[in-house]
Amino acid sequence: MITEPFEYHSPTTLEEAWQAMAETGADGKIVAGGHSLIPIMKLRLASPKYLIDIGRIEELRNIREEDGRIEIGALATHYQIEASDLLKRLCPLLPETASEIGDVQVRNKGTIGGSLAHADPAADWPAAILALEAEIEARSARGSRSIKAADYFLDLMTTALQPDEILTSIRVRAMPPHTGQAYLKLHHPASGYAMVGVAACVTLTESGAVAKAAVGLTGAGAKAVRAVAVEEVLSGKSPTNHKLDEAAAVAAQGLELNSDLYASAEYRGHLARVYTRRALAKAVERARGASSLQPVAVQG
Amino acid sequence: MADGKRALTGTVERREIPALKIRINLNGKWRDDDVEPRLLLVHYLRDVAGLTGTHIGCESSICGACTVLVNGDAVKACTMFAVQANGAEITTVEGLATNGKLHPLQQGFWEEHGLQCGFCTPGMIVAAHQLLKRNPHPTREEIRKGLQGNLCRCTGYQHIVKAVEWAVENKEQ
Amino acid sequence: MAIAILGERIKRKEDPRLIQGRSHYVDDFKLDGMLHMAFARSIYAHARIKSVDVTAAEKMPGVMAVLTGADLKGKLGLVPCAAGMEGLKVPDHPCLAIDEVRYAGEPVAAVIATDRYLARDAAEKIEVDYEPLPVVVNPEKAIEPGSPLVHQKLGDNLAFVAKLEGGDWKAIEADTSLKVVKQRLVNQRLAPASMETRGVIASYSPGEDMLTVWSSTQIPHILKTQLAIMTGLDEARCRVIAPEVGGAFGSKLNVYGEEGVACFASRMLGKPVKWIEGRRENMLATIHGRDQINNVEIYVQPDGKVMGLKCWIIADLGAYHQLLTPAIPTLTALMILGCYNIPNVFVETKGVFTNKMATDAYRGAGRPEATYIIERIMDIAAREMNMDPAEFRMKNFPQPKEFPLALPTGVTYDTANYQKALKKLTKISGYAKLRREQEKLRKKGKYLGLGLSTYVEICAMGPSSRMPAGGWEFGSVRIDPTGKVTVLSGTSPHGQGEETTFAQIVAEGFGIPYDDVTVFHGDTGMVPLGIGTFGSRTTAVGGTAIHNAVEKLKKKMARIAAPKLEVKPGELIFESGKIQTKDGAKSVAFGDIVAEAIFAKQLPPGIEPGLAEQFVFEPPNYTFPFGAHLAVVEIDAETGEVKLRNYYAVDDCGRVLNPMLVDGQIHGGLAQGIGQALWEDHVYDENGQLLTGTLMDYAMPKAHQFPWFETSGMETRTPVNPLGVKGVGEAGTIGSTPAVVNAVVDALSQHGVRHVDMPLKPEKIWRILNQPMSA
Amino acid sequence: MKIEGAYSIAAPRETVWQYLMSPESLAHALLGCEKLEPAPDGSFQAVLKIGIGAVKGTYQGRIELADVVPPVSYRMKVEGKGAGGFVSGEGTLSLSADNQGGTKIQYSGEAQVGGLIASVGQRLVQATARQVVNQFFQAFSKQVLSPSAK
Repeated sequence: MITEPFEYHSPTTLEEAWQAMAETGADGKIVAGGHSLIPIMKLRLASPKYLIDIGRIEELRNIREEDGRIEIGALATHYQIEASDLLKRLCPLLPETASEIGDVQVRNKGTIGGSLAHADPAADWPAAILALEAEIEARSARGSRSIKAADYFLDLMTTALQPDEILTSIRVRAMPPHTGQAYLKLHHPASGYAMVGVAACVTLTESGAVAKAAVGLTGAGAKAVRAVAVEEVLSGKSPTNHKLDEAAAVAAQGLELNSDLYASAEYRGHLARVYTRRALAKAVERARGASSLQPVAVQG
Repeated sequence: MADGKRALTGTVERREIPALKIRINLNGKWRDDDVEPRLLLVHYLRDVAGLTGTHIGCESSICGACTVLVNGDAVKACTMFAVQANGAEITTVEGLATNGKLHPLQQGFWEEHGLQCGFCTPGMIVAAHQLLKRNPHPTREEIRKGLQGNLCRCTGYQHIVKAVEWAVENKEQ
Repeated sequence: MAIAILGERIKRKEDPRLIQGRSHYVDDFKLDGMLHMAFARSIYAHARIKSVDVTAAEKMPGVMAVLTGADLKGKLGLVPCAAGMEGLKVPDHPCLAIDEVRYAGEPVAAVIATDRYLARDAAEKIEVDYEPLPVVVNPEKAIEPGSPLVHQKLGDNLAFVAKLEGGDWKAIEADTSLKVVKQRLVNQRLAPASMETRGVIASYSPGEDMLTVWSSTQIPHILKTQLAIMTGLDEARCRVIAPEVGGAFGSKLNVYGEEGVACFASRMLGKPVKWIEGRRENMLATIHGRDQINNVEIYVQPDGKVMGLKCWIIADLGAYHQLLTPAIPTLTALMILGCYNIPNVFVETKGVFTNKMATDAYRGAGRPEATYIIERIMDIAAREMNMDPAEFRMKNFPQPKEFPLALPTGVTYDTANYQKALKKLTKISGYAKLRREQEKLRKKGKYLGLGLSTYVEICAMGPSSRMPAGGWEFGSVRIDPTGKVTVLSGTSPHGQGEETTFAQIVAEGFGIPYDDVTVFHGDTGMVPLGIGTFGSRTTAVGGTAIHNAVEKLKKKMARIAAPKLEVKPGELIFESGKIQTKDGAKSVAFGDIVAEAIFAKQLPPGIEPGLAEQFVFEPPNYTFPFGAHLAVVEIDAETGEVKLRNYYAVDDCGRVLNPMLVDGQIHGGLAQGIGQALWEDHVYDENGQLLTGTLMDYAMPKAHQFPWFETSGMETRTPVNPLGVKGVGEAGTIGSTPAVVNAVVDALSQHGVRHVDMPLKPEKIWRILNQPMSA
Repeated sequence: MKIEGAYSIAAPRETVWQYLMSPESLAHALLGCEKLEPAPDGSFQAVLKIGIGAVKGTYQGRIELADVVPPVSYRMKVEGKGAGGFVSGEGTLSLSADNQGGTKIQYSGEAQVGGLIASVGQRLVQATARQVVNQFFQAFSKQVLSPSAK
């Protein structure tokens, strides 16, 4: 499998990248880690005439925190996130999600920005990004803008990014006190993609009721979605087993579910419910175990 | 509306693409080459640099036969262009032995019969190398997870796990 | 230095080059002026080729030639099929399709260019105009009247019908006390998916008129003969080299059209031509395994003794015959009785053409299907008889003293002790304790399943009278003037480790250090004769040839040594680098006799100088390794996910020459057999499009999916060869598939589940668990 | 692969039918349609650029209408091929009045995907088909309802 010929650009600043994008227009394509794009190029299902490799724009590689706001550069690799002590402390959902992506080699090279820009319907990040209510920073020569996770995923491999924009970073808030997070998925036995993946963030009140629940669902349909109905059932309620069941029951509500060789739409709907239930339960358990000073650590 | 400039076959007309200069530190030695941008790193290693120990198994970044270390990180060389590795330090299976002495992992694979046809072995050893760098004392479970990106059709993996354990126990040898 | 080498855990001779990446697989060779070949393949499962337009491809940079079926017609022979049986229909199988394509992935045109990228670019430019034709994918539908025909000329899609019958069916059918237990079983299509895909370099030198071919093959000698026939060259002008081969599992026990095209192109262009298969091509157009539908029924006495078995096999052969395609399902019939002394048998096998890639030998080749059939139906019957599956099996095993045992299928099992294997298994696994645990968990609503499988397989292929093209094997042993030994084998191992095992045989025989022995194989220019590596035959048949050549040499050396020591040759033994009397009182150094024989200064009269002997071993029978496996599974009732929790295996492959290598073979086999049960499935849609074209979709097992295999052995030697070796290459694959399925069905049995077809995907299990409980 | 569904447009059936029968209108609604021209045999020749995220391909094809019953229904046969393989399908489109005084377009058909796309993209094929159809109807209805129309 060999790609079609292309011209290669390797900007070291965003400005250079924008310029290359402007010059190449629709014939150009940005590549970061390459783990979404290069396989498709090798199949010749994508054959950009110009490849703009943003992998050398060092400023996009950092993970940093300021006043409880965490910024993850688009070029941060899945492994970088998986191994980040900062994130394990402040937003453990991200390392936990990262650890479920592909395999070690893929995590070493693949980037969060690349994955989100590609928006594969079975990718893991979208679930976490939605559950964390992250903001996606898109920058172009025109300026920068922040896109809410909920507004970002439009359709199958289609995002709110404009053709001249580069996804530069993802911003999330540090996990508030009494919060638990969890990401669970059923792996496709070959590709490792999520047949269904569920990210849950649950914040409890002092009395143990659900102050806020946020659930992101990937793999089920053409794009990742926020399971709003699930969240509504839980909001303000005590997360009893019964309540979690009730909430999970509506996980697949209103979704147009995918169906493929490995899982029918009906089964995916079922998985969405089961995994939502399990992710919620795990998040609640962690929230209960977490004190305000010491957010829960991710379990292996 | 029709854009007359486009080829209709879905493929781009072949154009003359200038070769690019790349400089790569391969197993400790710098080398300079002119490469076509689309040249995959694995083909660069095998066909240009003549290091055929790195193999091509699946071409879809699943099997890991092409695993090499790029700046110390295990990556699948079939899913990376050589130009992307410009300036990088690359270690292939050929670069693991030092002064003719096998790396403990290589020795472990030999001692514990961690290979049969040997085709997946270089990638498997490089992936195991990465694993032990990050986790010097992995459990069996962790070894298996650490090698999730490497397929072997011959061994059933058990002797590979033992090979990695051998390397852990005999690191200093 | 008196080391007993045979039976020892000895590190492999093959490994130093492999672990350092210094070995050479086909793609690692670079020849001067080498060209690269790429194929354009059919995107339809069945279509008429209206035209192939290669003009754009020919104009592409670097392109030296573009070939189509029309260019080869009459100039390059057809892809051969060696399997014959009465009434077998053998359709023409051109190397490149002519007029019609019959499966998705069939090669239509080849581009030869100066580099592999340019070859691919040009292949993409080949325009084929197809007229789609009706497709048949389902083999049961293919033999219904009115089905679309894969080969119009043949009149129907039935390639053959073979019947095998033994015993007295009238008595059985009249016996109303017998309980008839029936089941329909599907053995799904699999991809062999060796890690190295296929590959070939054909290099024709016009001056010498010599064709040298490097091919990733299991059968260099057969390939040489067939390529000579296909190209029309004298066989003496052809040499085939199987360099390092990165796994094969039967898929390279073949002669492929691409190999023929590479030879043709090299002859046409006078340059070496390399073709390396891509993984997608490998999934599409390298032979597939299994793919049978089996309707089985057994007749059981009230006491649990099974009196008869009937089975109707529909084998999906795909669109064309590859080398052994039609022969594979006949092995299923041959081994369908498994380890049970069932006196009456009837098997009807129908080989059916469909618009899919050919099936052929894949690890086990016909026997995994047989074992699956008998082990599933035995389990189902045990449940219906309210007997524990272990007890039910015991009831039907023949006694060890009954061996050699002639079965109504026409085969004679050499030696076995099935009872001992099963007892050992139940002991090491704590079977009784596991059953108690199962009971406890059931009460808590948890699903734990135990699955047994006791298998026997047919190995050491095999007597020439029963083989398509010879079942003997060649070995030669030469002692060089330095006293070191060079061994040549006609087998072609590719991971099994026979460079090591053969060296062990020779070192043990001569009583010399293992390091003094070097083994070569896989080069027809070096090894004069050979059949190849498949059917767990390499050590049992090929090793015996070497062993016997060693014995010939020892006789000769003893004749030279005896007069010196003033003893009779028969009194001498070879040990610790010496040729000596049994009590060690008189001895002469091995090297001294070597020098004597080779420099021939004072050889006794009548003895030829030199120490080189060869032996062609013709096995008198197959061998029949056996074993007992137990799988323990847990099922997540909510999602249907199956977790293989434990796996225990007791395997008896006859005498063990190197336990480490035997373990390795068992482990690998287990992984493949478990893979079939749980994950692997090579799926075509109803239009004949392959849906699992990459390893992103085809689920090859990974390291984290397995528990620790608890394996242990037994050694029941065979009298079929002097080594007592039976063969182990396929055992794990054969035993494990039914064990896992039996375990899952066992777990679900409380739900009234009788059978689930493979692979046991979570959705299937979930659906079953969500059906209302049957009574 | 079965493709079926329904789409409602707040416009009278005759209007919708008119648009559905107009090559220009269809070409506009088909995202990436670069050409849609009537051929002498009554069919249409089409060139369609399909782009789903990074995956882009150009398809050349043929669209044929049969059993045309104005303004009620027609059968449509589509064949297309491109670098990634081929797509072919056949289905029926039928129009009926919906409850809100608009028109309901019901479609139902079988599509076949072959070659590369089938063997590497099966997990995405259904979602892709759905997206192409949805995009078509969205664009189509926008066009029917746009003030400049008619």
